[in-house]
Amino acid sequence: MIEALFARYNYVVFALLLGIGLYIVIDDENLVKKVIGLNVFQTGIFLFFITVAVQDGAEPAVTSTGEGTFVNPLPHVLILTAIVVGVSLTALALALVVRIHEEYGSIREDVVVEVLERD
Amino acid sequence: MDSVASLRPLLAVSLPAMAVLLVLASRGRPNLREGWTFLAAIATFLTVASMVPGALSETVYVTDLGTYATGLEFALRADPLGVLFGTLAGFLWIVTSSYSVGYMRGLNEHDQTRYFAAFAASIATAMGVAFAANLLTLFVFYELLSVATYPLVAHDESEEAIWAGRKYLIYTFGGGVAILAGTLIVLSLSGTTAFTPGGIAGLATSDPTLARVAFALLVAGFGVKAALMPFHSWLPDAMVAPTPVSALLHAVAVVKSGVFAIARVVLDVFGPEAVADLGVGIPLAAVAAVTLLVASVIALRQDHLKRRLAYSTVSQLSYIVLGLGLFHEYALVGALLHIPAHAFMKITLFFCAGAVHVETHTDYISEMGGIGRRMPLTMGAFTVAAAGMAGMPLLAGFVSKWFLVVGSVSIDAYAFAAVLLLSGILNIGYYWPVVSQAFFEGADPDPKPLLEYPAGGSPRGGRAGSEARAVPNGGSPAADFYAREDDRTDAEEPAGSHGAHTETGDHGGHAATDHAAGWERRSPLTESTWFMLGPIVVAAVGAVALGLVPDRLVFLDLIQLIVENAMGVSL
Amino acid sequence: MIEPAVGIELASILVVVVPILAAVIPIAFGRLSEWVGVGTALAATAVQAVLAGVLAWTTLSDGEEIVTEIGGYGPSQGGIALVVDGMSALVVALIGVAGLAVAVASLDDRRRDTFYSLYLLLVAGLAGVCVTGDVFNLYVFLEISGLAAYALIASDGTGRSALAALKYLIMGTVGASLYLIGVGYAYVSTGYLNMRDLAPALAEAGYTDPLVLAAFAFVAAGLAIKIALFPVHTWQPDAYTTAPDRVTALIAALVSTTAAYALARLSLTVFTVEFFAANPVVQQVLLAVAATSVVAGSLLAVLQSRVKRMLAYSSVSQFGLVVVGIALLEGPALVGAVVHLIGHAIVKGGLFLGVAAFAGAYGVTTVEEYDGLGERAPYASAAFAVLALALVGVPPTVGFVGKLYVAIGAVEAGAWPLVAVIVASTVLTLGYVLRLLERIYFTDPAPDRAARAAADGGPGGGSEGGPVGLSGRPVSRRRSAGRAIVAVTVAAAIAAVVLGFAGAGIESLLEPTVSTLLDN
Amino acid sequence: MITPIEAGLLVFIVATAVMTALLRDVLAAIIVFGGYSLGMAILWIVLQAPDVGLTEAAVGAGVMTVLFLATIARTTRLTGLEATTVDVNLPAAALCVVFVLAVLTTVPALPAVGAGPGENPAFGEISEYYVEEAYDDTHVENVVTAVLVAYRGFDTFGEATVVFAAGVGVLAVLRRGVFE
Repeated sequence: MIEALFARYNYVVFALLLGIGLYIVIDDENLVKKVIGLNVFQTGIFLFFITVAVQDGAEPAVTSTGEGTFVNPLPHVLILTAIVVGVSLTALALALVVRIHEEYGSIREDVVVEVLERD
Repeated sequence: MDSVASLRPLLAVSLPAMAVLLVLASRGRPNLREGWTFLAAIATFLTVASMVPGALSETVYVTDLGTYATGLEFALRADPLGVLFGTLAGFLWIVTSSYSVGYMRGLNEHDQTRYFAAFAASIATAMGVAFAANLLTLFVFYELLSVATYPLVAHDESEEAIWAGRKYLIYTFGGGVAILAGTLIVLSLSGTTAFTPGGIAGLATSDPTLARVAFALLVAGFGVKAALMPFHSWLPDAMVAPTPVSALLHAVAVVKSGVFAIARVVLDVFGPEAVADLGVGIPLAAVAAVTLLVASVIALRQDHLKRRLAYSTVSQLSYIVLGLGLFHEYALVGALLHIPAHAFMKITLFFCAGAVHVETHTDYISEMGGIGRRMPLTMGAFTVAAAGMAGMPLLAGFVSKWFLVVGSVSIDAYAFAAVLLLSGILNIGYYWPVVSQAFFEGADPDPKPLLEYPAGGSPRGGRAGSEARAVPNGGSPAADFYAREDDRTDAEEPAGSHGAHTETGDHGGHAATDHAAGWERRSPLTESTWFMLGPIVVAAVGAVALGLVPDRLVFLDLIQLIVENAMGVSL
Repeated sequence: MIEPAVGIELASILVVVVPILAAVIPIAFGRLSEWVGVGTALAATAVQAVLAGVLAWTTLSDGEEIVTEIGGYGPSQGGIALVVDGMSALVVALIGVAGLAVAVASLDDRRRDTFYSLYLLLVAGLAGVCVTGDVFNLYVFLEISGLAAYALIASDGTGRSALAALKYLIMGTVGASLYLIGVGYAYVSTGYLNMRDLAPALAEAGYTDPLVLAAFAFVAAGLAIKIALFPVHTWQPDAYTTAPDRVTALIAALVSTTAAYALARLSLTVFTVEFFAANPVVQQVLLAVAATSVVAGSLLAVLQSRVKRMLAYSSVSQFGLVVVGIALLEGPALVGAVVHLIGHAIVKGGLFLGVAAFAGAYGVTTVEEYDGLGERAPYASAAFAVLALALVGVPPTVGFVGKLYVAIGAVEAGAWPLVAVIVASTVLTLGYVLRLLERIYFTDPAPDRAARAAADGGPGGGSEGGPVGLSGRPVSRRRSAGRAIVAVTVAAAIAAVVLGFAGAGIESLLEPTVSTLLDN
Repeated sequence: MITPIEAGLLVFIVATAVMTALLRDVLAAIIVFGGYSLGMAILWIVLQAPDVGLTEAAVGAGVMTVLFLATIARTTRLTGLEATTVDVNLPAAALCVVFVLAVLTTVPALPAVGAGPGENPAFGEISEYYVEEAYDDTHVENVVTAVLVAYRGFDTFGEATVVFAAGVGVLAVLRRGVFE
């Protein structure tokens, strides 16, 4: 078991990053931190995909002939898209945070909820 | 049995449905609005009546409306049982329409448009229940009937009425849940839910446990509307509805649709034989017998006349269910005959109760001392119908009960025969006080303790609240209009109770002052508006006719045909 | 495949691309006229609705799938294919029609240009989810629709809506990310992303393979968040409640619907019935979660005092029913799920429009404030009542048909506890719907009950909504709901009833699709 | 087998992620998170994904950090860095640990890191097709670019739409018109 995990070290880190990201999202009262946590969670997924593409002794797939050993290009393409999606989400999330701050004067969820309940 | 494609069953459903739209469209013009109601009622009755000869000659009119889902057709079918129920509801709708006009205008009720629209919708769905060709179609109309009658139950908009409506919907929709589940089991057992005289082939030979579960679910579901105990308690509460609603729907259409559906389940889904073989008929009859007795005993204790009638309904409906549970042709004839018999009698009783309410704002039996003097015709009709209920010979109730007793004796179910006889005595027990109050007691301001009262007499003071809800509004343009409308009766009327509530705005302690002076004596011709008296007379005559010449009325012929088809015997 | 691409294949691309390109117009030219935004939204949703109608007509009439290879690269060449079958065609048609309907209903509610762009991006993203045949492409469209939805919810600029949108964004992103992990697991165990290629490859990898199981678990968990099943529904009530009223109608009608469609698509086309046959526990867990949603959603709905919140929790319950229909893996149940998906969208969309109409005209938002609306707004109230009854599942409305089919499927599967939950959901729903109906029809708005009796009571007076009927009431209540929104609400009510008779028709239309989905 | 540089990067990444989680001060967390993203970018390059690495550096470490800092600048007073940590919420942490353990149970079934075709199904016919035919089909040597713009061009169109949607969304949320 341990050995199997050791040969798959990147995936172990993937699992850890998911856990850390999730923890920030669930627990942190700071809305900006929550968004950071979301990003940690997503980069964990990126690590999964990029690791899938890895091949021992391979090089980036830049070729005109197809000769040679290459990493799998497809996951790279997917993650390029996913990174852009991630930053887009972050931008919108932060805009929402700014909006919430304008309204309630805080970026901490507990404070905002308190303000809301006072209304 | 020949099946003939015909639009007539559909017409019977859609005429009242169209009336809903017309009534809504002519809101604000009451005479036109009521005109539509009458027109639709008469047209509906004629449509249904036109199918009677066919039904008697074994012709079944079918309207096929397509498939609802695999194995579930959406179809209407006018077989003898459906025609029986449809004719009854159609005829009594005409009578009740007239009564409604008298009652609603007499009380100057609010939201009359909604009332008449919902009433027509209820009839439309009741017709659908009558002519549904299979369990699913029946379920569809059964649910719609619940929805359509809900506004009528909650009509008063008081806290009490809203609660009654809530209770009513939750009870009937809960029943609907059981019906749907039962229907699905029937579908999965036999692949169809189409009604077949003598039972759906394949259901009798299927897994008996599941079949029993399906029967129990269906009967329990329909039993809610049929007010079988322990699902009855919505019905007395629903008496908060205007009296015509109680009369037609809670005596004829709604509760009867429950009973009628149980009849469908017994006769056309499982078949009487399968019901007997599965061993579910006797438990059903036993539940009915318990309901019958317990409801009668509770009725004894009700002082509110409509509530007493409601418990009487609970009890009388169980006669029908009891007969359906017994595997004997006479029991079935008795059960089915009790559908029209009870309908005519109970509608008379409710009409009378409503007339008393409109004229005198009296709802409680203990306050009705000597009211026979004020409303001789009404209370006379009440007496006749009550006697019929108790099963006096020559009246409607006698014939059906006679068949039921003979049926139960024939299968050696003496216990049920005994229950039937005992209930007759209880009937006398709870109707006699009304009659005796009306004709043999004075308007004693301190009424004697009645038979059913807890020791100490009537808590009279607490009743004042009952008048509060009947606050008509005098002096409004509406009331003036009303007065003109009715001046053929009102013109001769001395300044009495009726005039008071149309022409003056002061109604506080209205009934109490009348009581104190004693009821004035009125002739049958002037005791109320003929919008109400007419229906009372017609219904009472019907109740008598059913007892005197049952063979001459179409009902008995239809019922014999139904039973012959279901049992495979000739009567 | 290039040659006939001018034909029907083009429609499945355009149904996504047209609204996306149109979304640029309000941003670019919004300054020119105040009509640009509205006009573009109407035109683009109309075009989308027509295209979707063509797609639905074609697939449903001949039972064939429409496969479109984008850029001429087929799946075997690593390209992305769009696949439209009967189920996706119906959902796309729903998106088109609902998008148009809500746009019409919003005519009197002029908004910023960005609003109309986001509106179009939302319907485009949802349509993309439906037509794509590639699991990663589905993720991209899921995120497009998600982004548009988050922004639309916060588009009226209140703090509450921003907070709810952020909460939705975070949970929605976690959901989409979980879905992406599932895609990763499916990819690493097969090497494919195309749905039609994945199905046999997953079978080859072995349905009990831990990677395949993990793939399904992540996909299902991610989509469950997007659908808002109990207990991961927590984003949904806040989002629905705080969003602008008409946005709520659109989102309630379409967003969870499309996610549920995606779950059906992934479960049946990618993982297939055999996967569930090999892992009965997976099916049982799915059914258990869905059944819990049905009950929990209704119970939570009963407790709410704000109408929008009540209806939001109701969606949790109704989508439980849809997922039950999907997870039963029975023909009738799947038909029921699709019918309920569409029926619920119409009903819930209509109800939220009704809520919007009432809120706009009378400022009422809580159950208590709905007193006497039946008289103040007779048409909107009647439509609202019909839709509410359809939600309960009163026959012969569409709500009943969906429920009936799901129940028949449950009977055929012999899943009696589920049959009980499904049929009992009627009474559960009645629990909260009845509160509304009582308020609307049987409670007086003002204490002056006597005045109203005079107005509507006896002969001569009676006229609900007439000039006499309104007398004695504060003038401010004379305001009435916008004509467009009431018309759309009434249309939804009519559709809910008419579709109620279409059960068998829909079943036979879907028959080829359903048998393909359940047999492969 | 794992190289020291890879191992070092992974340790760095996990460490910065944990620090991000624990730091109470948002500014500090953002700065650490920027380091985390940079570490990621380097890791992508080490893992032979230069396209992803460059994008991550520009977008993840660059744009993202700027966005975070801009947000902070608009919402919180900057009072200097603090190194205090948040209190760990044990139930939430336990939930996350359970989640991690659940994910870890699937890890042994994954192909080992660096496993090539045959052992790693991801190297299937599709990836083979890309590598072999991309140049002939598209005349682009970088297969990643070829896939991005040609084979999976629809994804890229979607990606552009995502950015557009986010931009419009930000404008809508901040209640700005386009030309205001």
